[in-house]
Amino acid sequence: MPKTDFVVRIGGDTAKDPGIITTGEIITHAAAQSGLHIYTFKTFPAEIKGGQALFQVRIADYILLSQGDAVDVLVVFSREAYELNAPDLAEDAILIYDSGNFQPEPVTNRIDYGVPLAEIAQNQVGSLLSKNIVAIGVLTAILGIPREVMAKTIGEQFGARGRAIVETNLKALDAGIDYVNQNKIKPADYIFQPITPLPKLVLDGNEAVSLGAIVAGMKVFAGYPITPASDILHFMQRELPKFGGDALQTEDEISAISLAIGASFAGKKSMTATSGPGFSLMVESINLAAMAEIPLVIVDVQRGGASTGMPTKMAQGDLNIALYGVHNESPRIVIGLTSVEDSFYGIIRAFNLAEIYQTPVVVLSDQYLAPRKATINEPDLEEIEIIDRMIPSKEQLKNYRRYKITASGISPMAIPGIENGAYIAEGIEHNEMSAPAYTPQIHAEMTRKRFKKLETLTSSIYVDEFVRRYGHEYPEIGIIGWGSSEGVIREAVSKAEIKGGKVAALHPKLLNPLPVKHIMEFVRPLRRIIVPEANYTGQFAALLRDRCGINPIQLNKDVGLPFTPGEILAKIEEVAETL
Amino acid sequence: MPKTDFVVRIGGDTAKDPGIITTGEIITHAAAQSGLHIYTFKTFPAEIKGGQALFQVRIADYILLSQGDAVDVLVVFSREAYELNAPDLAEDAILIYDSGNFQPEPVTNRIDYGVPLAEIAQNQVGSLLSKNIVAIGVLTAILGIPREVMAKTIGEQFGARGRAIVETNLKALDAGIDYVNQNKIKPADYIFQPITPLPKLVLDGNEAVSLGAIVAGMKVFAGYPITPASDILHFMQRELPKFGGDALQTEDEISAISLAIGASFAGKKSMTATSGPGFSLMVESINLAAMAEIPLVIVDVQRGGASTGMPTKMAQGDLNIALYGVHNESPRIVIGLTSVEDSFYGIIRAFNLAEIYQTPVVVLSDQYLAPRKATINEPDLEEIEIIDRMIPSKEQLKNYRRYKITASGISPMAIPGIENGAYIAEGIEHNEMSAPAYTPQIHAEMTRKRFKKLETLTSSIYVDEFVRRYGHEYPEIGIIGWGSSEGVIREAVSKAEIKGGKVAALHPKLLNPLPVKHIMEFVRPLRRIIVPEANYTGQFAALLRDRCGINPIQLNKDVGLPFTPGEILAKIEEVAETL
Amino acid sequence: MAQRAAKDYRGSIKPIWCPGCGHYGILSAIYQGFSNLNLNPSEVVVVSGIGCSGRLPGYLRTYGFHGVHGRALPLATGVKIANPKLTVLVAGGDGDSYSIGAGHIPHAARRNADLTYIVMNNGVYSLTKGQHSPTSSPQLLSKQTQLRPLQDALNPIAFAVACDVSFVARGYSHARNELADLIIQAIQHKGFALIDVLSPCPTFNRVQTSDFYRNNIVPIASNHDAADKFQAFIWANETGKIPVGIFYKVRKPTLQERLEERRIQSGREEMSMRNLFEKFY
Amino acid sequence: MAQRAAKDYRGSIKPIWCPGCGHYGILSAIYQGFSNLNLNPSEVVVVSGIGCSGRLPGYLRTYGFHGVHGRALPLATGVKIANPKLTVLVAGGDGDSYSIGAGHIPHAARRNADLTYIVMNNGVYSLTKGQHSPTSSPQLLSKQTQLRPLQDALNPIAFAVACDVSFVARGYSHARNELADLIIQAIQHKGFALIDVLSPCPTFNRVQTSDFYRNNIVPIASNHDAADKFQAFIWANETGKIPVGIFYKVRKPTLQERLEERRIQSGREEMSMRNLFEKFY
Ligand SMILES: Cc1ncc(C[n+]2csc(CCOP(=O)(O)OP(=O)(O)O)c2C)c(N)n1
Ligand SMILES: Cc1ncc(C[n+]2csc(CCOP(=O)(O)OP(=O)(O)O)c2C)c(N)n1
Ligand code: SF4
Ligand code: SF4
Ligand SMILES: [Mg+2]
Ligand SMILES: [Mg+2]
Repeated sequence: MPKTDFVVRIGGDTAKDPGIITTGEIITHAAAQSGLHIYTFKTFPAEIKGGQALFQVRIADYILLSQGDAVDVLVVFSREAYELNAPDLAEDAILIYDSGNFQPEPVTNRIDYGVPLAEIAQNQVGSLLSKNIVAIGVLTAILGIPREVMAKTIGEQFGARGRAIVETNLKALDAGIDYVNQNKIKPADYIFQPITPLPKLVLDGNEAVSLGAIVAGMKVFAGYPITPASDILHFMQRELPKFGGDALQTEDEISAISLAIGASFAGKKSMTATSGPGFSLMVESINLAAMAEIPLVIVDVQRGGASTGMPTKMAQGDLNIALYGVHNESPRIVIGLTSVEDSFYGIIRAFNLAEIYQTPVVVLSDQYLAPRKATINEPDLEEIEIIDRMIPSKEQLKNYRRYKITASGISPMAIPGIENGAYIAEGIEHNEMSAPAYTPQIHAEMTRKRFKKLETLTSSIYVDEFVRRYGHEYPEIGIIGWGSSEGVIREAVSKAEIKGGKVAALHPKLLNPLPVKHIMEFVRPLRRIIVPEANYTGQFAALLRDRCGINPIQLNKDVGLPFTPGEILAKIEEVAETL
Repeated sequence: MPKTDFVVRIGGDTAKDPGIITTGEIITHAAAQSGLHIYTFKTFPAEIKGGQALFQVRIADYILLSQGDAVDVLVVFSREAYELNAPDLAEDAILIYDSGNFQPEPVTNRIDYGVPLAEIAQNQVGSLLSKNIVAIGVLTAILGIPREVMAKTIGEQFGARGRAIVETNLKALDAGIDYVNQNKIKPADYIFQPITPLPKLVLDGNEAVSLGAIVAGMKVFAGYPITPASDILHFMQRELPKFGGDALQTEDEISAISLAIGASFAGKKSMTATSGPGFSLMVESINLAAMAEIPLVIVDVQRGGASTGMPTKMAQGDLNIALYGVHNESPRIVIGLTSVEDSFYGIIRAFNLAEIYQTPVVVLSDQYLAPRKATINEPDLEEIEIIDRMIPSKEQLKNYRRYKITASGISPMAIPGIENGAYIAEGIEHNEMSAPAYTPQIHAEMTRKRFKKLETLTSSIYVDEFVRRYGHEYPEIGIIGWGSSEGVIREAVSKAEIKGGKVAALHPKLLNPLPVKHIMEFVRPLRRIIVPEANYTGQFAALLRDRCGINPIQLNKDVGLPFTPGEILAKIEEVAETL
Repeated sequence: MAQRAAKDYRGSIKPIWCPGCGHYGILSAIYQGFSNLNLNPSEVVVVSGIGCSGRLPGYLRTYGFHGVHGRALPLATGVKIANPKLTVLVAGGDGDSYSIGAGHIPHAARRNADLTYIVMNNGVYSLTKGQHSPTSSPQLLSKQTQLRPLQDALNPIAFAVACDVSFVARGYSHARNELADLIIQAIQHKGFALIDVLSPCPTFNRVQTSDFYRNNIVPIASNHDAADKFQAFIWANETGKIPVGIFYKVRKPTLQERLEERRIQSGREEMSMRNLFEKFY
Repeated sequence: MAQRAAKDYRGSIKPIWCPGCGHYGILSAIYQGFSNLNLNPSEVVVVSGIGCSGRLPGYLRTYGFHGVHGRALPLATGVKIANPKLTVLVAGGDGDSYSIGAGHIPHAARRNADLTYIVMNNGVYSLTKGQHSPTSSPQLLSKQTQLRPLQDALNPIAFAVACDVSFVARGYSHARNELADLIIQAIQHKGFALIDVLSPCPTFNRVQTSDFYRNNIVPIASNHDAADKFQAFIWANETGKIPVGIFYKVRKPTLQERLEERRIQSGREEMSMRNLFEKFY
């Protein structure tokens, strides 16, 4: 039976084989436009030019949860790329290689298609650079992709660069297709069958965050370039002005967050986005926002390694600083995004919480989630709830107290321009009238007021939205994950269930305040708890030990790459042995 | 029986009653020079001028562990100060007040001495400003302090400002003494009996840190002013050049820590000191030092409140950021200073660990410890171990690898100037030769190497030095504290023991890596564990839950003031009831 | 609306500055300037950092933001972007503005947001009790160390001119009317205006005192052409007497104008969320 | 020791810069300058921040420090303080130096540590793939947004002169010999030297290209008096052709000299720990 779920990967050196990423994107878009579901994964070299990169796309006719475990179709242009990627091949995989360049050792159970890609590009298309598109042609033929679909995608991809470029690339496409037909290469056992397309968006994580922020009503964005968060800045610079908003590249991250805080104080929903090094520079000002009670959203697209580390690699390493990167103590909400779709809805929730609780919300994405593309259904804007901060009523303005102590911890917030609302947003300890005050009593009351907001959130209706549970109804083994590994865990859990395992997963998307009640309910029947994290020490496991008093089995992977479903499954099976 | 342990406090408005702090210091020095032990406590207003301040000194003929619970002798110049401080008076306390200014309501069991302090100063001394010294005269007579002792101290205090000033103040002293004698005021029941003075130093916490750093061999200090850490900067500017070192005030905290890192890289032991807001700005660079493996000491003198908060108030609020204020993960040693004496020895240990493990060491002091004075025995310099970093041998330089992977995680560190040692200190992930490298394998190995250093420390002989245990041999209730509350806890424990309680205390001074083994041994026999902390959420309790799997009873005080022994004792007794 | 008096801008908190502090003069000049422009206090925001200077917003009846040390300028930029109708005044100390905050000045100049930045320059770190600041006199013995500055002083006017700040002036806190006048002009100026205000700190600065300033301050020559950058730079480097007045003034597009242009170029009108979604089909 | 050749400074790692990158020229000029001065590689430290530029130290056989973004200058100051015998070269990108790091320049100038700061100015953020930098041409369409800069460009030479950086020069990466000569003079200069080096980025900057520079660079007039700050400022603001050479050069006490003086004043000789303890008796 032909497979309807398979992984295609293109690997190579970005200097010697330019266009690796473009090639991958073209295939992705062709699939998405055919109504199929996609799940991409890329790695970049840290260098501007040169170094090994890969682009991989999993294609299927159902919703995909992970990048998959092994590669079904690999396209490589050089021996180096071949050697680097061969270990990831599935059994019965197809290898397409540039036979004009090297000859791999034959391997049983692998189907090798040597195609003189560069030669065809040079001689038949007249442009060596188009060897990628020749490879796409080969794939088109082998996978049975309708030529029109691919031709349309190529047209869109290169359209902006002029007719001549499009023509050349179509020629390359056809050269690849012809080669397969002429050489009677047998088509692959995979199905790329266009299905009736629903209106679907093809987005990567950063795009989903950006769209969500605009839907949430964000009007000011300030940021400083940093991999892998920069694309949010670029998106905002291009698109936000169209919605009457403003996006600025500032001189550094401290300026970026300060600007966002100032704008929010003055009444506009604001956001900044960065990665670890920039986040480090922001912690002082996040603390200010919490103390002065200013709504604010900070996106941290986590990357690998401490310090400058590994900018183009993946990690879930910033949970600690998101939770605890504050001198002394102030309330901060932390959300972990779990998928491309969740990036869209999660950022909207982040803005809503920032507005309701008038406090900073840190949103954790990562280098695995941010650049990968997935299809999502077009959001129904009518269905999305957008919440704005509470401003004081006429009555409240009569004797206005900005930092009034209330049962919920939330006090109505005046906006400059409102008559009789004038107050000082204050980072020094202060009384209800925002005057500096240090007496033991005032500090105690004000600290309680600020933290009360987190309690109010914990007991609110919003928490349920943030917890997802999957798998067996009466599990013995439970997995608690956070952030971008949701799909991978979910896939592993269903595989385990198919094999008869009593396994379930809980995925809290709210990391502070932690939904302790939900977690305690989930773990009650469990005999074993596994916590997979892409970091070295196990930051989430530590949080669970502290807050929930449970002692999970840690599964840590800290090599710059995401988990695969197989790795999680293997751990489940290993743990099941000990039951 | 006359008491040999009592607390004197002077309280007033720093604008209207200038010299509150000086007055306290004079009494403190007179006591110290008489060979007595002292323990001071001050609070400052946040304002430059004006606002209520107090200076308190506990005096005894044995070593003191805390500021005491209640005030035995109170000196006040105004009703406002009287009302603010009266609640803290002990039973049978002595109140000295300016009877020319106000008249307190009489209270049973309190001995009230009204003295027209301002009037005497104005009329007999000819200087209203000297009313404090008149009060000192009154105290001198009532407490039976030999006049020569006080006269000498006054001479030293004002000597720099000229003979005339000294004379005026001596006249004020005598006017106060005379008043007591003439009015036949009965002397207090306290003994201020000079004892044979050992060579003792009178230091505050910041001075102890500064002296310790110089003894440890620090040669470069860089800092930026911030309350309550600035005095370390001032000390270094004055004294460090005398030891061939250099101290600089930089443009900000980021520059300060960068400068210290650069200097340490180039071979000089270096340090910076700051408080919470400045520490926040430093976290990015602390991470760099850990990644590039540069020895570095960072002192954080904690203060109250989040954000700018309460600069002149006390808190133990920066444990979280000290432990977790890092994007991604890198090893960091954290030490909590516990007393003035420990500030001296603790900072030396910090330098030793920084040098051995080539990683940043964060040293936590606080606004309670930093400005308070205590007597310590003169350190025996011969006895103090000073450790320097490991530099590569000739042999190792033949094929030098700066980041060589070793069993301990420690690799010999070349210093610029050493032939054949040239390498790049690198904040990007790198291989043994310090070349940038991102492969999964190298990152995994290098992360393990860096964290290995903490394991090496945990199993080293150094850990024992960092753990102190007090109290009952077979306790039922145990207290685990950290930082500057050591003395207070210890005093409470001995009071509880006297009353027959089975109580003991453990005080780990090493907070990362946490001495888990010692803690587990300590808690094994316990029926209840109490963790007192001067913060709101209980940061140390959270650490213990995470690392040791214990769930202590939290005792949190977050009002800008330190614990008193009585508060700890009350909690012990409350908990004992539940046994 | 009737003309508002200076006292209508006075807040309810009594300043805790020391007697004789120059910062009082700046505060009064601000009251006076606001009154003269008859600004609605509800439409004014005063943003500050940390220092004795940082307390300024608390003493006004307008909106305010007392932020962290050194970041008043980017905070204020955010306020202005969010609501261009507000009058936004920024107050910094010499440490706050020229030491930890120095890196924000060139970029504030490059953006040219319509802000009035008042640097309350007392040549010393006062709130932290007497350390040297970038504008300390080479003669100033710091309170705690009795040492002279290790580093040369920064020339803030020359610095601002070189950064092309579009309005650069120096005032003196005890010359209240002249200062109020500068503040009015700075607020009326379209773009980023920086006024360095000499403000004696009698508590910690015994060199840059009011006595000293009384004898050394001179108005900038009346024929000085503030549009001429080179002349401005020469005046800024004057080493004899200390000139006060407007050194430099040019009209450049404000940040608001730049952002507005971007919005127009981007074709705001037709945009809907659906249009944007369609790009991702 | 025999004269060292340029290649004796070449490290073992092959640069990963793009073909045609201006940064290669800077690297060669450094090799050449070091060779000319016959510096011992073990006594040289090259400190950098993050950017394509930040990779520079890795390509030398000297000691180096590849720190975090924007902090090369204070890091290098620490190195120099710790060991004044070392030759310390600092390398930054235009983003690293003039954007996130801009606040350190005035203070480095005030300290005047004996450092040579080479700003590898390509008018763009290259490592992060093409955003505008403070020195981007107003014509530069950013790679990702196809927009022109929102903010005006900073003039780094005028900025440095106003900060009183004691040696201010501009070089061009493809004029290797002249650049090597500037580097030699900067190293020989006692104090803080800043060389802004125009370094084309063919990958992300299609405006400030080598073609553009070839036609627009002129040497600074040979009769220019580099001791004259006003002249320097005028040259710095030249808007026609782009002058290269030394704009400004003055001799001020170096940080080392200042610190040494403090040590002497403090009476280092007699000090022992016991003496210090006695102060606390
Ligand atoms: C990040 C940070 N670093 C240091 C401080 C401490 N601090 C408070 S005010 C101040 C400087 C005050 O000097 P200046 O800006 O000149 O204002 P002034 O008090 O003289 O008006 C400093 C260093 C702080 N609050 N935050
Ligand atoms: C704190 C921090 N913010 C942002 C970044 C991301 N980043 C790396 S290099 C760079 C700018 C590079 O531009 P430039 O300094 O001009 O150097 P070039 O690459 O052009 O040589 C940025 C913003 C970072 N590494 N650290
Ligand atoms: S210390 Fe100086 S600046 Fe601060 S309030 Fe007093 S006089 Fe003013
Ligand atoms: S991107 Fe530009 S600066 Fe970076 S290496 Fe390539 S050409 Fe050079
Ligand atoms: Mg000042
Ligand atoms: Mg650049």
